[in-house]
Amino acid sequence: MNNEKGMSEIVKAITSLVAASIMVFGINITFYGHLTPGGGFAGGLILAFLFILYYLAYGGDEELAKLPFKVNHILDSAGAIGFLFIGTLGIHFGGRFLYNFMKGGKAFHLLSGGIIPLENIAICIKVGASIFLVFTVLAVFRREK
Amino acid sequence: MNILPLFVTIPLAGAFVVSLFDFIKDEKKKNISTNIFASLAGLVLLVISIKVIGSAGVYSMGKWKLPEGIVLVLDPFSGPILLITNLISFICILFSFDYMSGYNGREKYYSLFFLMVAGMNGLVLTGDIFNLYVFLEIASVASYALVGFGTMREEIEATFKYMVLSSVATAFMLLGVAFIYGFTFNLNMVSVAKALGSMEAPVGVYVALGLFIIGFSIKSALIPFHAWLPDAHPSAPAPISAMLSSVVIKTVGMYSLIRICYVVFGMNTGQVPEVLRVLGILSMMLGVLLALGQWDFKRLLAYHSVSQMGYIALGFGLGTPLGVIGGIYHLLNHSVFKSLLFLNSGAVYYRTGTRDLKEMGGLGKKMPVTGATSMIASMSIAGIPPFNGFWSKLIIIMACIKSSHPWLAFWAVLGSILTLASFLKVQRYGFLGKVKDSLRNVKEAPFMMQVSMITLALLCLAMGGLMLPGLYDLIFVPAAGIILDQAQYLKLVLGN
Amino acid sequence: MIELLLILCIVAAIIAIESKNLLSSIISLGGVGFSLAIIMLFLSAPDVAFVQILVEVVMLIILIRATINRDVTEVKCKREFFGMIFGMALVTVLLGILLMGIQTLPEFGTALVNASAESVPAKYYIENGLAQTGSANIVTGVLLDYRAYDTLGEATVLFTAIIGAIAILRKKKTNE
Amino acid sequence: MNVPIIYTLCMILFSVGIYGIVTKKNVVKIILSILIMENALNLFILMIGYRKDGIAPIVQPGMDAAGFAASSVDPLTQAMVLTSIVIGLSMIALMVAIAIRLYERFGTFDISEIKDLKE
Repeated sequence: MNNEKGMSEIVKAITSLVAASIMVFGINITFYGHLTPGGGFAGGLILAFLFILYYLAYGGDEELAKLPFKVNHILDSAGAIGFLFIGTLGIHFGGRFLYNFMKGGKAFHLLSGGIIPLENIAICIKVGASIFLVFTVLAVFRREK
Repeated sequence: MNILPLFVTIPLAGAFVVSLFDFIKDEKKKNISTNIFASLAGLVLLVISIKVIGSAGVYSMGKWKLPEGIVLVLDPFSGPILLITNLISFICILFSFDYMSGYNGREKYYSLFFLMVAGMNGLVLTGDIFNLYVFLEIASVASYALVGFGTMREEIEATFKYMVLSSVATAFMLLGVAFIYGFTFNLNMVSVAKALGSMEAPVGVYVALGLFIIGFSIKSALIPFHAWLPDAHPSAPAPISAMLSSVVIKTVGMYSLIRICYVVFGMNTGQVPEVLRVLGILSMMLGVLLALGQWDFKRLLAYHSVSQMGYIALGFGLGTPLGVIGGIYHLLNHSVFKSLLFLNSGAVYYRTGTRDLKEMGGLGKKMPVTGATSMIASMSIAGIPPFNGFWSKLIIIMACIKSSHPWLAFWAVLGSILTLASFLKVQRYGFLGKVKDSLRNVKEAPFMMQVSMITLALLCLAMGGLMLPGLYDLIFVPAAGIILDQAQYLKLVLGN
Repeated sequence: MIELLLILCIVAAIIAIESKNLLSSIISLGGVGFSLAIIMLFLSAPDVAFVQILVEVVMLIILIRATINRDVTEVKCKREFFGMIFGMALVTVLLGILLMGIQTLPEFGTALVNASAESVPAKYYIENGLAQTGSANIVTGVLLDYRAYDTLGEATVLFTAIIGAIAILRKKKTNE
Repeated sequence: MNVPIIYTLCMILFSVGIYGIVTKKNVVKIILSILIMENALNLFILMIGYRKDGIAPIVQPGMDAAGFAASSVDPLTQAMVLTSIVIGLSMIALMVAIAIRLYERFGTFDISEIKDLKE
């Protein structure tokens, strides 16, 4: 067995080239989910794919196993709590759970959706962390065996 | 009615926060802090569910009115179920303090536990059939993970079986929702009920009804759809077995079945009650017969759950006010005594490490509290006065006779006698008789376990009091009214 | 066109179920998922098609990672004759009932044609969605405003499954 | 009697999934069958909300509101399908976790060899 982990040099090079654009794409999909197809869920999945891509290209089974999934775990919970918190803010501002209290703004602009972009961001964080967490858990489990 | 969303948000927030306790490195500190956190959240839930009992109301999510928004509906039928769910879950949290010391990952356990509670509260309160599916899925997914929480061979096998059958059930249910949407283009229960009432029902509506009945029968483990229950319920940790058997199969299965078939479809006479009666009698008799041959304490209890679900289905299947009252009453009673029995089995397992009745004996002397409470629960489930099981069975049998089904009454009495026989066996081999040599050093269960068992035993006695006219009129009569009269439900939700 | 793609789906699904090699089963399942995504595009549902493709990729990666490197990728079990007959009979009955049901559904492609906004929420959404929620993508408007409670539930299901998976695969076992 | 061919094909896909769940003995095959079943269901829900020559329910700048309302497909079914796709993904993630544990405990994916629990 050679010492090189992961896939070939070409894959690694391309990964680092496309990484930035994948990230931008994911964030764009999330932020403009209320204007174009997409949304928090799709954006979160794309961001998770970015990390999975790194992980597959560089073959980080061992690194992943060492990586405490602290950050992911916190993000996972934080996204969910964020969504809940936005919903609870609706009680404060409008008297109803999940009330869209930031309505207004020009149509077809980023801020037109009130709480919708905020909820999208919360979901994006939650989903991205969740999906990557699954891979981490599977990797840790394989390593332990 | 502004506290209605709290029933979902408190357990959800509890679940999200408690999963972060993972980062407390010291195992002991983690256990204590999660215990305190979980019991506080459970207590708050219990308090707010006591507060809403007897009231009724509607809460519209995000200020959207019907039919475009989602509403939460608290009616006389969902109130008692909500109370019993949160009560049993609080007691099971108390029981978990010591019982879960055999497992690690306590914060995940509590997180899943609260998610399960959130799912059940959500599905009991919701007024929307697709939302009911979503919350049913939360409760189910949490229960799959909890059944397999021990990750040993048996548990994993049981949870896989449970998961496959259960996902077929939810798929059937979603297909039913799709059919309903295809006919009415509405999802909330009131509009669906109105739309179905105004059209001449095409075949597809009956297909949807059949899909719902099959799906919920799998969830509530009525024979012949019971295959997963005798594996899944004994394999889980004891507090989870108690939750699954006493609350989950009722809210996820029976409550949703009655809610959809009786209230939404308005089919409370005719074929649907007949199907329920047949399923009820089958589960009642076959369940208890299968239970008689069991020597595994928890497995025996699991078969009795099937049998008692038969009683509940029979009560609802009669379709008369008295029968429905019997069904609800037995549902509440069964929640109490079956969770007590499962907690007893957990206490025995915690101290002796066995679930096999043949290896027990004389435990009543060594563990007086467990012995006494299990005696009370056994008499309750067998229907011996003055315990609560007697009254609800009496109502069901009376309802059978009054609606001129004497044969059904006969089967119900016979089932009750067989139940008694089976629990005499449990008492004879488990708690009475001589103390076995291997059990000489057994001690009484820890304090918190005793507290939870004694509370439930007292409830077994107290719930006979629901027969008193004041409480009876307050709780059961309006509930039966809502179930049997669709117009009352529509009036409650729509206002006038 | 949709019919052809659906037939392709069914063929791929049958291959996925009957194939002897687990890896090729999973790949054919990918075929099902991706043709479904194309059908969804034909049904004017770009949001759903987008998510479907992404989810399909996740599922393929998860499933392949779960099965590959385990020593069996070949399914060796013999087919049980009675099991197959029983399965066929059950499925035929079920299919018959479902076909009876779908014949009474409104004809394909006629949704919302004669609907009024008072009684059909979907019509209400497309008429008032932009003005009331400020979201040009009505699907997002429905998901995150009109029916945000559903979405909260959906996010919770995902959270539950992840916590469950971590719990099932956690390090130390029980002390027993 | 007109047979709605598209719905029929969709139901056949659903039945293929059910057939796999009932007859297959391999854990992974069962998971795949559940996935097929869920996919068919999602497609069925989406089809119910389709309108012939309908446009996607996304308002573009400069689009006339009445024309949009007259030609858009049902957004509610799409929202439902998005929810149910995510739920399906979560189920599969948990199922795969359970399947891996199952493999570790029993050393096989064949459920006819996994019979610890007595009948």
